[in-house]
Amino acid sequence: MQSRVMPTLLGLVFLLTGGLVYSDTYQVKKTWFGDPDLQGTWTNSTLTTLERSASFKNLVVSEEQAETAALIASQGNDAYDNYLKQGETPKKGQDVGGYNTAWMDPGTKLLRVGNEYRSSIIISPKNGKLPWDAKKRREYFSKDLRRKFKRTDHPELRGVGERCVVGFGSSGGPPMMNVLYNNNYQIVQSPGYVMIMAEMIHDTRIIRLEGAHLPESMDPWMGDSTGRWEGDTLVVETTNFNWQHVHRAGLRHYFAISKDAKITEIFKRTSNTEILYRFRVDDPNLYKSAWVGEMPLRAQSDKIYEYACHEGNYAMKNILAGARAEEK
Amino acid sequence: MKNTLKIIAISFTLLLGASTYINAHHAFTAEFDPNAPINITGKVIKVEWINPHAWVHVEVKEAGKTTVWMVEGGTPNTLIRNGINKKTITPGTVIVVRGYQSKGKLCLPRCIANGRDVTFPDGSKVFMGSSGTGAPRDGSDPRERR
Amino acid sequence: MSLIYRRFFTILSLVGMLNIAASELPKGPNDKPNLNGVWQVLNTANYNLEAHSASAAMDLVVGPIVPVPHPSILALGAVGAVPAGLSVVEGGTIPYKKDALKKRNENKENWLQLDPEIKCYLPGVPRATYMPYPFQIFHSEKAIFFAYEYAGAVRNIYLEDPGEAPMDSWMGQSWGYWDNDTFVVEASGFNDQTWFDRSGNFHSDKLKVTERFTLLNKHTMGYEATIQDEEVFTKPWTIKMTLYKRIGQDAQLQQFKCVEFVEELLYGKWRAK
Amino acid sequence: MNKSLLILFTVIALVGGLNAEEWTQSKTWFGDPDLQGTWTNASLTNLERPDYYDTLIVSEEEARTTLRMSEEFSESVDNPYEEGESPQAGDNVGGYNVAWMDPGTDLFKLDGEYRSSILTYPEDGKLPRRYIRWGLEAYGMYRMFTVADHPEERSLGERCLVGFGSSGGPPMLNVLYNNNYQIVQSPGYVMILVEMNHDARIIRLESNHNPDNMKPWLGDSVGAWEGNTLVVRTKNHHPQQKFRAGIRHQILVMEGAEITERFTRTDENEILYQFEVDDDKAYKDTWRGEMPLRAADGEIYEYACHEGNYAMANILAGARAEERK
Repeated sequence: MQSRVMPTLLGLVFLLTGGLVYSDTYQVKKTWFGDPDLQGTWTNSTLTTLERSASFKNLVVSEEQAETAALIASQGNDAYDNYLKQGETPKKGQDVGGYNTAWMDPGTKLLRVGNEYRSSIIISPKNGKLPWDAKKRREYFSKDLRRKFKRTDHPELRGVGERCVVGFGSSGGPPMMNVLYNNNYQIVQSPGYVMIMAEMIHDTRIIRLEGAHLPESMDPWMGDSTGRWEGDTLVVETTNFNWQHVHRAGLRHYFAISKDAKITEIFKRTSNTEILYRFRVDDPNLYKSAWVGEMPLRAQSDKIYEYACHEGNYAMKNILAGARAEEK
Repeated sequence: MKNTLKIIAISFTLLLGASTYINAHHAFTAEFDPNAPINITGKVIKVEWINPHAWVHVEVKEAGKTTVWMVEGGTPNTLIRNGINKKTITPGTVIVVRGYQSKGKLCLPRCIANGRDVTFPDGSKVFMGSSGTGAPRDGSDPRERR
Repeated sequence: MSLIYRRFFTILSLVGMLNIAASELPKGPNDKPNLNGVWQVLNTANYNLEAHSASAAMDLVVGPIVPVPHPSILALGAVGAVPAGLSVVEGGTIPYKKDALKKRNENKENWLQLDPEIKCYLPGVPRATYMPYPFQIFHSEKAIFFAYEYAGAVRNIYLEDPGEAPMDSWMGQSWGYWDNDTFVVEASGFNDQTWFDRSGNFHSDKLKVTERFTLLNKHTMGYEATIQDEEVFTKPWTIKMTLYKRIGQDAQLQQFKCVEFVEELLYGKWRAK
Repeated sequence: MNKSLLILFTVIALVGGLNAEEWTQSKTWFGDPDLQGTWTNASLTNLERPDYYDTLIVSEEEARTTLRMSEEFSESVDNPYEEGESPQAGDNVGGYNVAWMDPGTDLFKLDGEYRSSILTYPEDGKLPRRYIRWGLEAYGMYRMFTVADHPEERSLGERCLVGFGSSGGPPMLNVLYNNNYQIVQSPGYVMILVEMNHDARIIRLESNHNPDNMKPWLGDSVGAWEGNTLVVRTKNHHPQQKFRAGIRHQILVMEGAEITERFTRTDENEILYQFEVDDDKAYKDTWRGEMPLRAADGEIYEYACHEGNYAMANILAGARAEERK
């Protein structure tokens, strides 16, 4: 395995050179005030998951493998969608399940970086797996106040998505991860700022260019991001994470970001319709080494719609009231 | 009907005008009990030079028991204009207070009374301010113009 | 460009952008910058002079997991919550003496009982400047007078040093002079009853405050206040912020005499049953 | 003694008189007539004419009767007890020594003549009360000084909302003490600070009134210059500020009253303050008055009333204590 802490300088070089896969002919356009233009509406929906699933051995997969994966996925959706025959009622004791797949938009194909199909978002460590440090992880989580409660005892014990505080599964990031639906982002830039709005939950990351970090006593839900331009590449550094946003659970991935983590992201426009998004997570509280992931943000013509989550969050009350009812 | 209201109004204005003892900021009659007169002598421990009324805290030792009285005066602003400031009354000076105790005789934290007449033991006024004619100076009398 | 050279440029542009040459500032009496107008800050200094995250309420009690709002203000919900804010204190934190810091933290714990603002008491200095209400400056050659919307507080800035204040007071005694184009105010004679914000930051009656009002352009003014109190702080410390001028229909001070709004709170228990 | 006093007065009158012609109105830095400074309206002349006078203008001789009465009053208030005597049960609790008071030392003079009342119209120096309205309001007024059930029923002075009596006005009248005002002007504004309860009347020049549903304490004042005279019109009076009572005047100002005040500087140390009250609901006729504002030596000191208002708590607690008896 690599040395425990990859020196950040090397890490940064690694982050930047990765782009060689792309042809250099694309000329990045500039905004009205001269910054490289990343603006537009983007999506990161894809079948590829954060960690490599057992069915793939290495990072780059052939086209056929990609097609079979897409086929399996669509068949899976159909099966899920029609698990009941016409007129049949669900049996007791089974997993209650979710809802029809029409509600979902997890993506139809594996992601492609350049012309390579990828089996995982993680590109380092090489095995495409999160480099957990089991001992450190147990120790860090043991200090979490919430461990000694049942998950239905208090509202603060539900996931951040269920509480409608931020999108589940780190949809808004950092790092920004594909989830089951609403994988949509809008980027708008103005002098000194890059703003990334994640549809879920209308969370705007306002990245201050050449800015200084907030004092330690301030810990916004999505951390505090400052950015700078390295040529045409935007490098964003985020610290000051909120201790309640440690678990980043999606249906197809789970990872954790401790409050002392440092995350470096880069955004590199590779064509009119694509941005290469790469991130590096340095979090010695939980992981043996830094880990790096990479995925494209693809242009999409669709609009971002309002995702007012808290205003209609009946689920939270039902969950807690249900638990109380069961205790009686 | 008309003249009854008239009588009420006239009698009311007379009543108000006549009762010269209504202190302007608030009616002392509402706060202090006419049946609880006091005549105490004690050491000043603190003076709260605050509006709307200054409060002189006096420690009174009687028959082995010490009680602290809060004695209500008037607005310190008039005294400032007569040269009095927060150092004028030093803690420890002995004064005589004659007045009435407050209606709520709780004495929590301190017994409360109005300083109807506050003098030094020799009878001279603690709070001087009058310009010799018994009426305090206010710059309106040309003869006083400094 | 070398770092120093680059920094030189940013300062120049900063000064240039913000503070048009003194000669172009609107002129008041004796050719000094015209401070007249209705002014207000746009920051969260009144919540807490130091940096603070947003939080559920000013008065928090222990909750099962995270602190929750005090029962008596819970019903306010998000209206009672506190917005986040950067520190306005130069150097970040206030240099308290050890036991004074303990008292400040106790103040913060008992905000509901102790903050004079809750009882609509006069705000004192410099808090009056950054209350969430505007104030109007009357700048004439004979006096410079501040009228605050909050609780009808006022400050008459004497134009000569009147010497020591005869009595301690809530708004203190102030006198001011011009240091080139900055109006400097020396304030003292305070009692020890006011707070600097809603987070328990306090002072003794030895407090001395030196304020600096510098007109930057037609619509903004730089405000600085250096606070000195040997009894409570290890050294003098300074806060800095910007005052924004209200224009058009907003530039009219309204009345907020909050005494009548707290009669129920202060005297309710003595109502006739 | 009498003769020398007479000469002294004539000299002052002359000087005062001469002074009036020569004095030219000074201007502020932006060109408005300059009314700035610290002023006082302390004087023994009350709003209404006392019964022992029948003319507005009284001789120096007659003026001295008021002076003597005031001295006797001060003497008795200041020395209620003999040497060593203690207060008797059942007496009126009274107030406090005279040093705390500053009602003024003489009737005021205008154009060198003593005045027996601030009121100039109606000629009899009495308020043209509509007794029906006053009768209706009398009960509310009476409760203010006798009942202590709720803070909102006490007088405004006791509640520390505005200065007692009509110290802050309009119209601004002299009360028992702290009769001090400071005027500061800036382009478009005249600000009058009333010492009691540090109320700043911000008069907007050449502006129109706020909407009628906004009824601030001390009313909504707009002003304009007529030559060197500042004319201030005030309406939209606060509904709870109807009754304004001090020892020396009791007036009613209904919400709809229209009050006009005129400030004319007559010399370096004096402003002629005139007012006219149109309040058909409470008075049969308009009433007008005038009095001098004289330059006061000394500054305005803070009158932080609410912050030290132990009295309100004592009054209410006292009443509760008595109910338990």
